[in-house]
Amino acid sequence: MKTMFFTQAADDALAQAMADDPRIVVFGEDIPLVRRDLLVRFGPKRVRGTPISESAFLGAGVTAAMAGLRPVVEMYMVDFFGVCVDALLNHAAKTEAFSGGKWTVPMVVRAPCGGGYGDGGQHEQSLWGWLAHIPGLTVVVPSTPADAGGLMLASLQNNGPVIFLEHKLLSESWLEFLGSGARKTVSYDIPAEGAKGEVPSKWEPIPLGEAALRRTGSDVTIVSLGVSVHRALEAAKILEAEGISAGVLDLRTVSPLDKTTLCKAVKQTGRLLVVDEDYETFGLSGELSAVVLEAGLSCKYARVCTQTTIPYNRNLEDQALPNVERICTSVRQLMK
Amino acid sequence: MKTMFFTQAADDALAQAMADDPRIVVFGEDIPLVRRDLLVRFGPKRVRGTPISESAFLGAGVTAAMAGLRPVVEMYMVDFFGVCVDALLNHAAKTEAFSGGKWTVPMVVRAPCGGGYGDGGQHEQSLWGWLAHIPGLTVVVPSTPADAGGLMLASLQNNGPVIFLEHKLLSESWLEFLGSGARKTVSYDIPAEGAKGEVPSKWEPIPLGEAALRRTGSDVTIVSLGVSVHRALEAAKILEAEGISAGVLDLRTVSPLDKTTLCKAVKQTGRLLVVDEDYETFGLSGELSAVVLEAGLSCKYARVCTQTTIPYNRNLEDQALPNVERICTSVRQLMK
Amino acid sequence: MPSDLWSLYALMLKSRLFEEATAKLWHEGLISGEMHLGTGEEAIIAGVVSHLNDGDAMALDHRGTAAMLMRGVDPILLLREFLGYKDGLCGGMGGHMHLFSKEHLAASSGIVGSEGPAAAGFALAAQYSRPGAIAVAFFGDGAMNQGMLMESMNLAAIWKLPVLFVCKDDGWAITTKSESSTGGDLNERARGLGVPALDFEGCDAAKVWDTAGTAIERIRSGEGPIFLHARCVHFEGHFLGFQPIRIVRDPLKEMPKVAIGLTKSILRLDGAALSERLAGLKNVMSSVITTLRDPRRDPANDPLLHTRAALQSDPVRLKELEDQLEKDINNILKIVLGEVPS
Amino acid sequence: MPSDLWSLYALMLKSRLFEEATAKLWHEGLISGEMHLGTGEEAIIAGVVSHLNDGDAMALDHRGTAAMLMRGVDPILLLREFLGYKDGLCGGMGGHMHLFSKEHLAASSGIVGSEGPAAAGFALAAQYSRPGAIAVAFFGDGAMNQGMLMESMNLAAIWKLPVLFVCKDDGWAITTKSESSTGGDLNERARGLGVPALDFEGCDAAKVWDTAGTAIERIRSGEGPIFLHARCVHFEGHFLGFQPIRIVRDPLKEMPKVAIGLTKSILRLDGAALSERLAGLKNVMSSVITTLRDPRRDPANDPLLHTRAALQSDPVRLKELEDQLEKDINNILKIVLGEVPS
Ligand SMILES: Cc1ncc(C[n+]2csc(CCOP(=O)(O)OP(=O)(O)O)c2C)c(N)n1
Ligand SMILES: Cc1ncc(C[n+]2csc(CCOP(=O)(O)OP(=O)(O)O)c2C)c(N)n1
Ligand SMILES: [Mg+2]
Ligand SMILES: [Mg+2]
Repeated sequence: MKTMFFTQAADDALAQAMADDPRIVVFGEDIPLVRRDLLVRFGPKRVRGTPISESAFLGAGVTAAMAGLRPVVEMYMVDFFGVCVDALLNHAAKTEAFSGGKWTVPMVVRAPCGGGYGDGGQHEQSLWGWLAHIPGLTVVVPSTPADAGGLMLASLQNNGPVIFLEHKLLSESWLEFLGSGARKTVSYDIPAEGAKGEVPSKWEPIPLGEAALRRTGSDVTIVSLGVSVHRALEAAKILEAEGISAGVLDLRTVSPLDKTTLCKAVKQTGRLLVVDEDYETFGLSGELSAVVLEAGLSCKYARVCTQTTIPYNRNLEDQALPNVERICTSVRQLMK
Repeated sequence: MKTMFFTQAADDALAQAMADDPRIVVFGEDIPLVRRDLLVRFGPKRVRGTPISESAFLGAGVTAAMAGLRPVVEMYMVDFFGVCVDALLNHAAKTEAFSGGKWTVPMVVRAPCGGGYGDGGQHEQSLWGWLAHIPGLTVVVPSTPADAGGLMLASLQNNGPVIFLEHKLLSESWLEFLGSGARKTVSYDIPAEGAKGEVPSKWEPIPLGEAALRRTGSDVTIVSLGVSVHRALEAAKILEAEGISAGVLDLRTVSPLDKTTLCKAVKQTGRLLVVDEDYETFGLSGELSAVVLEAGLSCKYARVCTQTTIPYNRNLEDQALPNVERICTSVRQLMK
Repeated sequence: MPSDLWSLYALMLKSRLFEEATAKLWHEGLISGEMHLGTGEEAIIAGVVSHLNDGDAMALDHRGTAAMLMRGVDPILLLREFLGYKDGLCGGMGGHMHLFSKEHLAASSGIVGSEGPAAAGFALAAQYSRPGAIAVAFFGDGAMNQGMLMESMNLAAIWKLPVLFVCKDDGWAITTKSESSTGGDLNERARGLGVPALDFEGCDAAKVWDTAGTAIERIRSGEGPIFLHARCVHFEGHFLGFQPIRIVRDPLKEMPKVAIGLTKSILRLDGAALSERLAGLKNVMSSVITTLRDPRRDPANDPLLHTRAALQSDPVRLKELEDQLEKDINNILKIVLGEVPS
Repeated sequence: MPSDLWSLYALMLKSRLFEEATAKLWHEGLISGEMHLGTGEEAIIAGVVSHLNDGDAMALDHRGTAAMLMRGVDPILLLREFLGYKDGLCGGMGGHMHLFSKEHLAASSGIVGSEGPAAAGFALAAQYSRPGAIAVAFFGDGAMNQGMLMESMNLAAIWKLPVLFVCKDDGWAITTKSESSTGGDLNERARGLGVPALDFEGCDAAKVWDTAGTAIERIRSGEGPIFLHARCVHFEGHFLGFQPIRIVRDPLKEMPKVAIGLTKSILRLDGAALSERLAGLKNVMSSVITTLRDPRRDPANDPLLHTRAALQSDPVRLKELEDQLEKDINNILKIVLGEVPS
């Protein structure tokens, strides 16, 4: 079977879709460099650079989609939605409702996210829960190359707006660009399985809203997404040695949420640990507990999330983000 | 005792603080008209109008606060944070952390919020959970005139950024401005206790992060805020007649959350109903269930929130927003 | 092609009558929330919209009714939408600030300035799929200070997007005079963003038609965006029931509501020095006084009267046209209101 | 006051040496994440910052180190911050993109364009509490397309805020040439927002000092904001380890990393017509070729060499100064690196 890097897989699936569907166009800041492989295959009309005007080009993506294109709009980082989230909050997410269901916005917004390489608090946020709070948006967070490609294809086929988030620690090209390409003196805690892995020879869409059980376990269900899935898997191995059987569920899409799979898993173990790199309060981690309780289940519950602005200092950063140690400690606590 | 309207109370507390503290300045779009009573008392240097440039003047509020002022920045509506939330997300909320705790942002951002008068989905959102997701922000949502004044005073004394949200259905001046002032032919479901009520003769700050138990009850705890508190109280009366004893807890501040009072109440009843006008998923309502589970408690749980883009049609709107009927139905379900 | 004043006038009058009927329904409480009319800006809308063809798109602001109507959206669907009916243009989900017609590629938004990005996106799609088609953005003078509108003028310039940016400048943003909130000059601003600017009176439909026609021709030929800056008035102020207008129209009833608070406040013990307080009071009063002296109150600025004057040479045809349009609107009202809301 | 070239040169050289030392530490892996240097823009920073007094404020972008240093922030605190130490300027919480000095009223941000609102807010506070004080915003040419920066130029104009807007124009935003992303003319744009514009070469420290001095004097006297537009180069490209610069400097090593993907892609079966593919390839190649021919590679554009040339008439004093600064920087390195990170 073929193997690919994470971003390579997403790009490859995108290329496959672009070859099939001339309506797909890609634009964003520095995209002629960032997606140069797409540029030389599909030409400068379909792969464009933009000014640093996120509100303008993200907003333009919304109506371009309404008028028949399938735009893939690229943000430099998820953090920068701050300057332009109106295009999502009040436009992309609401057009279908406002038009009485008559007009949809088939747009994919692609953005790198996440921390673990020392860029500090304005460049390492996750924000998927924050975005998913807005009804009308689909939010996708793959954790492996195979999912990156399959979910990209599904996102491109979706009729509503999809936010497609790629964790920088999984992205060979982002890390190379942001500083590791020029020096061998830094190292990041990159999950090997996430950064590179097997992919199908031809991409098939992976349905949005289906979680993947990465590991079965009878004592506790660890629910996670993105890089943290791999941290959870690592923790599960350590815990196994201690006699604790931890399952790991990879959500893959934040919204829509795969409630069925979540509840099934939690019902079996009675213990739920959420490992979520986004901010802890008023977001995804809380939502999962609500879903479980609404289903009439009960469980012991804990979460390992980002609680504060992400520190620049690498040690403090590693402690602020979900890590294997924090996961193990939390699971042990839940087992008491 | 004195009585006041809701916004009148907030303005009165603000005026009291402005008289004491010359560092307080107020600005925003149309503020010379909207806060004309402050303008004629404190003069045009301290009460200013702005262009429709939210990013500029909200961002300016952040550094003005850092440089020694105590700005009260007014947004026309909470919905419009979409165009400028960067000033909160990446600046106001992070400056204290970034500066190693050395520099704070004592700013109050005031915005009308909420629906129930037919303005449609881009003008009636609540978004308090969305804002509270960002670590470093305090989010206040009063439900009575007394709280509006007391919490305003506390917000003005707070050393970090505070988002102060006023529900339009409680605000005599917003409703008059937005269309009811010119016609007697429309009526809104305005909670009398929230729109007008007793206030102290001199304002004292109400500590941020302290919930208020509006009604005791032994069967179920309804947790709410803003206008929905009054809906919950109305529902509790109806349920009482059916033999169900429902307590009503008014959060008053979303962040920081009064976990102690919440858990105490839920522990007594074993049933939690969250009534939250903000969007249902990935927000406040889920967070409350997480807090309860984290405290090692268990409870039956349900929520009555806004699930979709708010419809323009007044009937559909009333069904989309939390209402007495939905609350009663949910409680009855929880009692089964 | 010379402008056809008769059809421009017909469009304008139809819109005026429709919006006046809408106002009545709003006052009767049958329409909820805010209501922003386009009365006073009909010449600009008519003069631009009558150049549009199939495949052209429009991005509208909170004042989008007139453009929708003149573009050919069924007035019955519009009215049903305002009333919140299930069979309204948007199924009762949007209301007048969120009007959408996929068929006409027309979208509205209540977010000031968002017409810029929206028109840019429509135009981008046109570049790919509808060569020669254009997108029009209608917005106010206040919107010119919203960053995303400026950003999208720049974007349109560098991508040579077929966008006509139309600024309907009434001098106001709600109660804020633009001269106190807008620095520099809007035309220079547009040019500094790479967009050529044309500036003119928006009260003269024929003039608008000619200017817009030339501009649109250039845009269709691929020369990139153009900025039209046209002056107009809003007789009702910002929206229906607008407070300053109410005060001016019925001071005895409305003034006390405002004056009591003002008087109490200006006399309160702690606060600014007297000079500052008086400056504040002057500030408040001037917004009422400015309203009194407002061009809004001068019928000479009514684009309908302006155009009508030119047509009075044929009074028979004029009467026929006006009678017909009045009948049409009454018919629409009957059809819509005769039915039971769902 | 005439410019004192000696002290300007001292400031610039100190900053250059400090940033070169920083670059070394970054390459050694002691500094994490991205690293944007201000090398190449020292004349602009020095010429502006040396006019600042107590109570003046600065809003900085991702390239804020030079301004912090020249404004008088302790280089030891800066370096400790870059290394993430607890006793760094911001306790190791900020890093080079988020430098804050309350004492100097200086704040940085990694959000492009946010320097505009930040400077406006500082200036607003100055209007109330520090008459005669000003705020400076430093930002790049790319930032001029960010709406909030344009908005705040307008805000500063109408409120007559004491802001000096300084655009350090290197012609690039990362890998995007400004001529392909910026419409119109930046000076006209500023004027269209109500802000007078001054345009000049930013390589000549004396010239910057004079121009900025006149501008700042006018701003202090209450005349409102001014826009300085100064050209400069960034020798390292956007940030340390910048890919196009790497390719130019070491094509044999770096080109294959890029070329393999390109070759595969351009040959793939489905896709655009050959002409489009070649246009794409030209696009990619031109960004490398432009880098090759870049003024960045021309030492004549180095503001330090430029200023140094004027001082060579006194070689003894020059050598003394340079030796002293080198010693200072080495000392700083010793102090900081001699200590064990906490
Ligand atoms: C982003 C945003 N900020 C503020 C508002 C509130 N608002 C609605 S209309 C308006 C004034 C618009 O003025 P202008 O663009 O001149 O249009 P006009 O109403 O004069 O036609 C304002 C401030 C809004 N809807 N959106
Ligand atoms: C809002 C926002 N968008 C995008 C970025 C990513 N980014 C960082 S620096 C930069 C280029 C800035 O160009 P310019 O303003 O000319 O400054 P220069 O780096 O050339 O000095 C970009 C796009 C960002 N940090 N913030
Ligand atoms: Mg206007
Ligand atoms: Mg630049």
